[in-house]
Amino acid sequence: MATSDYIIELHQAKKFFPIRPKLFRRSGSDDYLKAVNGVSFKLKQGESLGLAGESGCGKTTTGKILLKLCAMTGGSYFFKGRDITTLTAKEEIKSFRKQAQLIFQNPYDALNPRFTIYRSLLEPLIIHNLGTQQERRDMIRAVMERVNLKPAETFFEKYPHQMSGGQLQRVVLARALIVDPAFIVADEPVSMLDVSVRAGVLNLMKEITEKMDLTTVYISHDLSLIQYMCDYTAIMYLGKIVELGPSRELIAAPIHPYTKALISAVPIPDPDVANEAVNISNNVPSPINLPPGCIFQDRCPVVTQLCRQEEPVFSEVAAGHRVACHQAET
Amino acid sequence: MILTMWVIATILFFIFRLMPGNPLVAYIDPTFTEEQQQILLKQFGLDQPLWYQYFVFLKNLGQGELGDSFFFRDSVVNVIGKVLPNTIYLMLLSLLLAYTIGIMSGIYLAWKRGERIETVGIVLTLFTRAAPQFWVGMILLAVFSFRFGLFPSGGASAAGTVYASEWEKLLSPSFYHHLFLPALTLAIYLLGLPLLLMRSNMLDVMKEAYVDMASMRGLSKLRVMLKYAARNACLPVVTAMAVGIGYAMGGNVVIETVFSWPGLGRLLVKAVSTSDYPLAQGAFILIAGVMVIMNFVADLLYSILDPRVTLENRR
Amino acid sequence: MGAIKKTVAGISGFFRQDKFAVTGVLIYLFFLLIAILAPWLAPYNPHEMIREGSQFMFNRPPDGQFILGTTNMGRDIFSQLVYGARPALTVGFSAAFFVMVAGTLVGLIAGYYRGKVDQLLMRITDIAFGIPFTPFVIVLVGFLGPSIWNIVMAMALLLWRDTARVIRSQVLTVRERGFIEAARVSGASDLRIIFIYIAPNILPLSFLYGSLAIGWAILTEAAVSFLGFGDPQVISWGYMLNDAYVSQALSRGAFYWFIPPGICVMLAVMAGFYIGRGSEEILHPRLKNN
Amino acid sequence: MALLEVKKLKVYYQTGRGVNQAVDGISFELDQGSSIGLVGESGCGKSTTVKGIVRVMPTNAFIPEGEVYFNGSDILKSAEKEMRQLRWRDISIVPQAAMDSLNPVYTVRNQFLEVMQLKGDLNKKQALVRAKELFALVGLNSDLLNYYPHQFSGGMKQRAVIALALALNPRLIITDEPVTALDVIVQHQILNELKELRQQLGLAMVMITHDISVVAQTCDQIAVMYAGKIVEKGKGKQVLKNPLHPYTMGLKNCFPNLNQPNKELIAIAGSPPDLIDPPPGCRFYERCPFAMTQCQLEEPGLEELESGHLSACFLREDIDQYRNKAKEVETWLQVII
Repeated sequence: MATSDYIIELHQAKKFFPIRPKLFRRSGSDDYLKAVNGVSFKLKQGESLGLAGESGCGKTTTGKILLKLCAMTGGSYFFKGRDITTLTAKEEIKSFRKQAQLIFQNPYDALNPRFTIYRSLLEPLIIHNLGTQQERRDMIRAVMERVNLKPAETFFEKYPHQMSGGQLQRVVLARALIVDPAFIVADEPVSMLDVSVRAGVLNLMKEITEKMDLTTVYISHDLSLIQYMCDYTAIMYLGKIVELGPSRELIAAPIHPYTKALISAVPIPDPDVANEAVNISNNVPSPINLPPGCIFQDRCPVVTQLCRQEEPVFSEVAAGHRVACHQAET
Repeated sequence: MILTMWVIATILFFIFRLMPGNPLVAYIDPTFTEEQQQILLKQFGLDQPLWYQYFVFLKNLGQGELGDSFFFRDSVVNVIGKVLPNTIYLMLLSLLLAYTIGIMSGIYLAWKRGERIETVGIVLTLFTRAAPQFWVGMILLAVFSFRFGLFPSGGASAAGTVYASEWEKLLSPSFYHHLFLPALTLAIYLLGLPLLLMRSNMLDVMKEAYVDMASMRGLSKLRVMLKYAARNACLPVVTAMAVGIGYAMGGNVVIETVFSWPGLGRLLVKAVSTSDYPLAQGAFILIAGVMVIMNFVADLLYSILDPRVTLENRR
Repeated sequence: MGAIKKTVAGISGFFRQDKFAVTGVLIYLFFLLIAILAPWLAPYNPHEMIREGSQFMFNRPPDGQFILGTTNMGRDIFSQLVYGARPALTVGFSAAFFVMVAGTLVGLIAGYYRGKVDQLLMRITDIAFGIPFTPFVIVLVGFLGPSIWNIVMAMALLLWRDTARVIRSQVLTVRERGFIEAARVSGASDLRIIFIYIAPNILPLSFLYGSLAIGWAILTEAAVSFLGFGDPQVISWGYMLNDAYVSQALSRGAFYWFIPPGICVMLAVMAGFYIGRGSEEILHPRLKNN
Repeated sequence: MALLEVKKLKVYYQTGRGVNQAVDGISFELDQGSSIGLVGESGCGKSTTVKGIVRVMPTNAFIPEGEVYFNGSDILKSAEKEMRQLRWRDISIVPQAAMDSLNPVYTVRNQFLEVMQLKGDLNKKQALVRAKELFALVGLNSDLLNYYPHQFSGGMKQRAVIALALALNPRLIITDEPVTALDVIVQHQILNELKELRQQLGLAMVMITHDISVVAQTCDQIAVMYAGKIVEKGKGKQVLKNPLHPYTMGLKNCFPNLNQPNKELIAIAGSPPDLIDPPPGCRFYERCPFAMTQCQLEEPGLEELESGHLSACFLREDIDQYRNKAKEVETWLQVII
């Protein structure tokens, strides 16, 4: 199969969860929670994308789809030009697993409490059958030094509960890097860490992904973090991307009313900056039975009749900047 | 639930039919001739093929027909019907005792967390869980009945007494005099579960933010303990009680035997030792039925008592 | 000053917790020793009807010759008690072993695979929960014949249910944890995840249920023997209690006959509880930090 | 006279390994109607401080010394009964886990009425009227009173908990990470509401948070806590614009700023000391790029360097120079742990 320019090509990805019908409630045909409802984007090698949005917007499920941790209800997903959804052969799945890695939100939970750090890092090598005994030890030492856990030997025999959150997140990063992946998903990688430690982990991830030319997807509720880490930012709302563009452009000049609201709500660590008003209501509709038209209609300050009838198309307004809003098209 | 019952009934059927041990031994005079034995076999349908017996069994079971007891020469339903109330009285009284005392002591031990009394309480409770029920019964009998003569040594009524009706029995002091020791023994055994469960639930609930917040709202410690901690902690205990009814039915076997209490458990023991299998089968199915229903009731109770359950299921 | 007091209290409290497990293990070691050394410890053959000359030693109260007296058939109670440790331990450990292995496997598989496999296995567990335990053992032993192995089998057929249910719910929690997802992301196979990642994390729990099962098994064997369905060849504590009960020991106030075997059963069961309580802390040191 | 005056408060925990000196002698005061933000990372003792002030503590916590004056009297010396009178009537709390701070098995209404009837001496009718008023005040529909807590969304629950805190017209409200678990838009709305309510009702507030952006916009005063001590205290602007303590300078570097896309984040290497056996000198010594020998031996006291701006650091002159140095990555790389 021909290789593509893109590492990631996600097209109209959908993930619906059926809602269990209650005993005494008649179950309609539409009882699905549409966690991800038509998400599309492409990423080239070395590019980074941040998925932002409020809780329940589908960003974490999108991350799982990207790692084939959950099956898609609809849409297609190509990884390096290969259709991932149809992979069935064990070897092919294993080869995908080697190339796509995950950084977890909770580093305290991401490592087996009964394994030493060395053993945790050895696991991927055993599973993918990489290196000889001696080579493995060298690989582990090298990858630990790469994530600034030096001298590596002092950490080999430690257990996760003997280490700090920042150190653990570095081990998690090392475990992802040791199999030499092409793509990394980082789900809220620092939200469980202390503020003073966050910067260190973020800078390390930034440096390594740039140096290794890795394609990355960051999932976070924190727009300032995404702006700091990512080339592109996608704003998700109720399972859809409402705006996607180069991070700085999108944050400096947002187009979608939801993006605007989100940005104005972010607190700024500066007492001089006046606190802007956010002019949307706070009732997020349930993602179970949505009305026709734009998904944001109920909260939108500039809603029109058109928005209640027709769903806006996710279309390009500037180079690499796409928005799903009727107001943006004119 | 019906499926579960069906599977249990089927297992039971095959256990009973495939067991070695000729059921006729208990019933047939050894001097009977071969011919006479055959007549009896026919009378109980034992000469038919197994699958046929199985369908007859299921059909009868569906109609509440459990056959005739070999030993009592009466229908199993009648035999069981006579003793069942006694088992229920015994069970209810001891459950009431055990759960009232258990829940209260559980709250108390949780309150006294970390104090010496807590350790003592837990060790004592473990003793009640570890001591064989029949042994506790034997000690109580030996002391209160034989040594001091305070209570009768067995049965449900004084020798020769015949009650005209259940009501008359329930109104007679002599009946309670007989009921006390077995009920106490069963209660001692049942006590441990609600006590330990209540205590550990209390300790869990007391870690919850809303309990702390209730104290921060300036409510008194007693109020916080009872309305906030205990109310939430007792949910699993209430469901455990439903399950406990089922267990108490089964567990009665030993205690009823020690106190010669004319109940279902003692009947089962008698039926098994005399190979009276229609009776053993009937008693067993009844006990199992109560257990299955009570397991179901426990689930139901839980969703009624806890307003969160319906929501959490949906998540 | 208060601080020092509290420190001392904290440390001794910590030891007190571990003491439970240590006590449990010591009790089992004690019984094990007795079971092995029974022929040397017991002054008489437990089946022997002792007589002096032509005089049978019926119903002798405890004295220098018979530490715990004799039964109404003139058998030495102390010797019976010593030999009783053998069936108790055999029944307890073999039943517990089966319960641990079967319950853990069922729980692991149901919890890990979820879906149809889980539904099927849990339905079977529900059925097992619908069968009353003591009556089931009595019926099975009553018809299969009174042998110690039938008792063990009857118990094993049902007792796995608690372990399976608890292990399953624990597996359901563990499998949602990050490191399991991490294993999946690194391409580990299902079997590897089950046995290398999940199993060690639920092992403490299956030990706990195993040690509780030792207690239940000993208790049930005693009950079954008491009801007269025990192995007549084997003198167990339950058999002794049955013997005492049917021989009117209660009305005669022969406490020396029926108190000791009950205490032995109780101790053995307690030891199971204690180990259950303690092993959790030994095998899972992180619990202590909280 | 200040409404709340905390003097050298210490709150320790008894643990298996020894005594954890979680809060070790902190002092601050708060006037009627003003607000202070206690800022710090997890484990710095900010939540423990609050627990100590209202004396609702886990059983292994104790207060070896300190004074807490509320309205002129030392409430640490008052009996538990008096304390109970004070809680909620005068001091109320919006807890960290607002989500879990309502009892799930009772309706919200039940819990509102309970507090107002028992603590506010209102009859049922009056209490219900008051509950409806409070719901309106925080922008919730009064029908929601009949619901169970789990039927509320995160934002609604937070509003309900704030309403409950205001039930008895307290003079001081303590909020512990009031918006941490919420989405930004709701977070923004709640912070604004808190601010308005405070002005409207003349409430004093202690806000606890790890996020300096949150205090920057809500509090008059800021106290930065590190390892059980207050290291810097002053007006919001003073502390955030011209920090005096190296820890505050470092903390500022850790936060990305949406308005400054080019700002580089700088981490503070290392981690806070073990509070079971803390080092004798400055608790920030190990992680401080400007540490001196003196810092290791002697503990710096909190001293006023500018009007109303205090710092617990031996750097007392030429702070501008250090402040500029602290903005460079190289400065922080020198710290070797």
